Amino acid sequence: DAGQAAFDRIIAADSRIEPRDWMPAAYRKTLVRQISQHAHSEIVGMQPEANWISRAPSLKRKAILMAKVQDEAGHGLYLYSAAETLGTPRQQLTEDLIAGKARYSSIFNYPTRSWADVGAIGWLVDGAAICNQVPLCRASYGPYGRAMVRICKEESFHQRQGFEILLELAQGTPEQKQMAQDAVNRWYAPALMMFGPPDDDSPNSKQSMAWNIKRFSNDELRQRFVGMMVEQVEVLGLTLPDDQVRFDEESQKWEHGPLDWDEFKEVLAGRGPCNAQRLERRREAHEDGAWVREAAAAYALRQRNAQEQNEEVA
Amino acid sequence: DAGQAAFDRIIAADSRIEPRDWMPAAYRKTLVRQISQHAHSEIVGMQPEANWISRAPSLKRKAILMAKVQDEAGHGLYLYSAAETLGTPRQQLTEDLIAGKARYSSIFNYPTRSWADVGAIGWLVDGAAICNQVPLCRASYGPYGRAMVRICKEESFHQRQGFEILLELAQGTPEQKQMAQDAVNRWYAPALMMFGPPDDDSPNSKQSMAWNIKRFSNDELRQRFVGMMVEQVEVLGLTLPDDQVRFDEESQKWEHGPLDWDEFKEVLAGRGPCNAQRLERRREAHEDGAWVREAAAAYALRQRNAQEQNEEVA
Amino acid sequence: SEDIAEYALRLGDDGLILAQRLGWWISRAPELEEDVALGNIALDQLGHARSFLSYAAGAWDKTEDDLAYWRGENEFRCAQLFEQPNGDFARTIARQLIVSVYQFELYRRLQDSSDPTLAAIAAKAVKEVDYHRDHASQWVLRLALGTEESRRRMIEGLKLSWPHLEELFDQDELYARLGTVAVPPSSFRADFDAFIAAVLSEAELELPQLPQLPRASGGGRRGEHSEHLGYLLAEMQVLAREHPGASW
Amino acid sequence: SEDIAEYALRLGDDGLILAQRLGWWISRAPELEEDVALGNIALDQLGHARSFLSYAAGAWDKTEDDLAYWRGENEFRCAQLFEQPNGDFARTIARQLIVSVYQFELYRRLQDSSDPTLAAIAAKAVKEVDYHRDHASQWVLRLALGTEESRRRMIEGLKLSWPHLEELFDQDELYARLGTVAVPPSSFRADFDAFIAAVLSEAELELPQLPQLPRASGGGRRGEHSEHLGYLLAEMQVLAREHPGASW
Repeated sequence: DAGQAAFDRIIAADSRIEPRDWMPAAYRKTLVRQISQHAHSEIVGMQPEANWISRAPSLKRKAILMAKVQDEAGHGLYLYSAAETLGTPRQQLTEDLIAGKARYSSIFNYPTRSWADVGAIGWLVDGAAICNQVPLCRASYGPYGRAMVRICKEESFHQRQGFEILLELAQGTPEQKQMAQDAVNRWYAPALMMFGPPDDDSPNSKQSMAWNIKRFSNDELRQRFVGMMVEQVEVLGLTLPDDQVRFDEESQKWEHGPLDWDEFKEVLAGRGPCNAQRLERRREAHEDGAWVREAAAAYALRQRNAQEQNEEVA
Repeated sequence: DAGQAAFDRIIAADSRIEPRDWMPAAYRKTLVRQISQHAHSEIVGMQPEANWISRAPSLKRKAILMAKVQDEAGHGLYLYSAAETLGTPRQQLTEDLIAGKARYSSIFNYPTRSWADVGAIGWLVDGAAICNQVPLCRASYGPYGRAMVRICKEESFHQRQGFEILLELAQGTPEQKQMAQDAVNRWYAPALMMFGPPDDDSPNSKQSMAWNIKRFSNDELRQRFVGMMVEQVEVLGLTLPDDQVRFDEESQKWEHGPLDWDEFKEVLAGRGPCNAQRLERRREAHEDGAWVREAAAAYALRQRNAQEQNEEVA
Repeated sequence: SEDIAEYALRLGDDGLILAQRLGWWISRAPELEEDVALGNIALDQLGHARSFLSYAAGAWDKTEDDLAYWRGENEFRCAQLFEQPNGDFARTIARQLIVSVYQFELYRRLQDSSDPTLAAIAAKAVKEVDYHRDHASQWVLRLALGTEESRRRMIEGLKLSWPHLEELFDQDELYARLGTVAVPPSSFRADFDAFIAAVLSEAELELPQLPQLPRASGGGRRGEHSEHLGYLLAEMQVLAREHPGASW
Repeated sequence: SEDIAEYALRLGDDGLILAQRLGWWISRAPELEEDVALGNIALDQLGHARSFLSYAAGAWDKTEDDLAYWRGENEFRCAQLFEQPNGDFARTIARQLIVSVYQFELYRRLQDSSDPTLAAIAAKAVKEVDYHRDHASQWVLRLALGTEESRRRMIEGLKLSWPHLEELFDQDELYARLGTVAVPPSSFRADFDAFIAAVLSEAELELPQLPQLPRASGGGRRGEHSEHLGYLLAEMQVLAREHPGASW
């Protein structure tokens, strides 16, 4: 029909779908799932880093970390707004999250055991996020693409800050250097797995690529990321916990050692070290805040009624 | 009448009134007030010391402190039981306390600012309590006197432990010694005021003495206490913050400098540094525990019903 | 001078300890917008604190981090209100109301300090604190006039904060020594009271007629703190102190 | 030997960290009787910890306090269940149920250890832990069968504790090296399961069919802890570390 044809034309022209445009139900569903997962990841992802706000070892680092975690709340807000343009209200998405029905990036189910983890998250996790997200700035759905543009700008800032934290540690005392290396050891593999399962085990990727939501395959992005990290880890004076990293001259691609996809699936299925804790904290914040949101709503209604009465009188 | 006559005989013989004996309403009321204030003091008094359980600087001290604060809960239990023999249930007394209607020893409205305060409370506050309480072991009301016997035994243990804490600090590093002296400086005057207002400003004392509840006047006990402290502070190698302490040869009594009874009244009236905090914490524990007490009551009822049914069947 | 450093230390510690308290809310606020808003306020307070502490540190040839991480509890100079626990959202808002009205009136006048550094810090801070004051006032209205429960909690929050108000206006001999460098709190007590009264009146709340703590107890400026500060510092300083001499 | 010390360290840290958690309840329990009861349990656990840690400390020429106050987070060897937050009373009781059944079965067997010191500590501890187990079981019944709310909370408490259960039964190569000195947890898994099942059944509760954490995460015995332990240690160690070399 006409809607589908228009949609197809826009996709073929690599142009943008906007909220009022007709779109296939599956396209809408895919986007809601992807955008809300992304939003949830920002929100849950605040926790492992917020864990070090109160203990940040210098006031400068404390300020940078506070700003970063706060930025993530902001990213969550943009993304929930983008999801709302597709007809799914934030409240529903939030309730799915705290009911354990929605997914978020599995990497946030690992604990931040030391201050260096804040650096490793910035460098590796935000680094991987950027690799994933830069192509999403050109996603065919307008509000999503535009949200990604804002987010990516801030993320690259965050990655740089993470790198600086690690650099300072790597050049510090032996304990600090050990702390940094240990954090890199723990976050490297989970970061690589952030790109999702290998291409031959990623059934939805093809459709997303056809719709111009996804632009590169999981493995392509992962390889690109490994290459970047290899360069940067040298500057840090640290090592990646992977002795099979190498540039393959033939394919002109970076290769890496095997990843533990069983662990990935375990964590995804709720059996990671912090899954229960992360959800509990989100649930607690939501439930403890219910009376505040109710008060704000009641007050807004009261103000609206007062205004209407004033207008009637006038 | 006969009841009054019997009561008077018992008092005159310095013998004991028991729960089933007739007693004047005013005697009963005075006792309930005094015993419950004492019970509340044990309960509220747990807080300033509990403040250091988690941070006690050695495991031995942690164990001793835990045991001490726990003993205070036990003292509260004995005393509430004694009050209950006079017909006032614990629940009512607790509700009066958290509603801010009941009094407790004013000294627990001062903060414990350092570890040395745990020592100072043991030495000075428990020391003053013992001076007050030893004569109460002979109080005319049986259950009260017997509760005091148990309590005094434990209190003198506690005082000794407090003394040991201060001694260790006074013989420690300069910072530790300073910490100890500072704590003694802050707790000395409030401890002296624990004996209550000067005799010429203590209207109820006379009646209590006639009833053989009170055995010595406030000033008598205070003077005796000062004398003890003078001896002990020397052993500690610390000083009392009172340059007017002296033994008066003429009266054969210890004298001390003036006390700030305005501050005493302020704190008693709820305007001490921690009054609000102490009551809030008690209220919180009570309210947060309501569902637990309800569950225990419901379960007990269920068990009783089940037992009765069993008996009927049998 | 040492006196100016002492004054900067007080203002800096107020901001630092408040930032440490407010930072807790980030990732725990009642709605995402408040994660952002409270995060902003915390960041502003931390920013002011860093300026004041760096200035103070200069007088003793130290750094802001020396002061933040290596002082003991009795060397901190914040008023006790700033170290009070967050409690629920209403208690945090009650604290924010008092604090931000106080800081606004203080910084507004400190812009005219005869000390150019203090004047410059205040000129920047006052704009931010103006927003904090608005944020707190708006929430007091919402909570006081929202639902029955929110009103009850707002009143409770005010009750718990009020006893710490009077200490903010303690005026010791430092002010006389500092003359036009500092802003004696008595100079803005009337404006403070008026603003608070206006907010509470719009919120249909009584001015909490609570007993104030006696002066004797409000010793934050002399290093005498409530039982809460020690825990806060233990957490804030733990990592820095585990690695003496390290840089981050 | 170092292996025995390592084993004693594990048991000692379990007790120490649990005592630190339970100590919080003293002055905050739902009724006075529980201030006393939880205080008793905390004291018992602290007592066991001191025995185990003193024994371990001997191997490195240290004291119990050296171990308690001067180790970093990754040198602690408690299983992660012990460091989990108290939460509400039901969550504390859920943790107590698992912990005390576990410790009872363990200490019961450890009485026969070929190491006489461990055997003696266990012989004393097992009697006390028997009471802890009874205390927890009774409360599970009361809460599960009490009111609707207490039942809901009891179930929630079990849910939050259950994911940390499996780690208690991790059996690494240390056990093989220690032989008859130690009690491999597999040796009492069946008795543990049976006791828990009996309590839950009497409480009319399902055995929480919750996903267990993968082994990879339960690394307390290797010094890999949950995010909670750092805060606990910061508080526990703060005063001792502020005064290096002092005695108390």
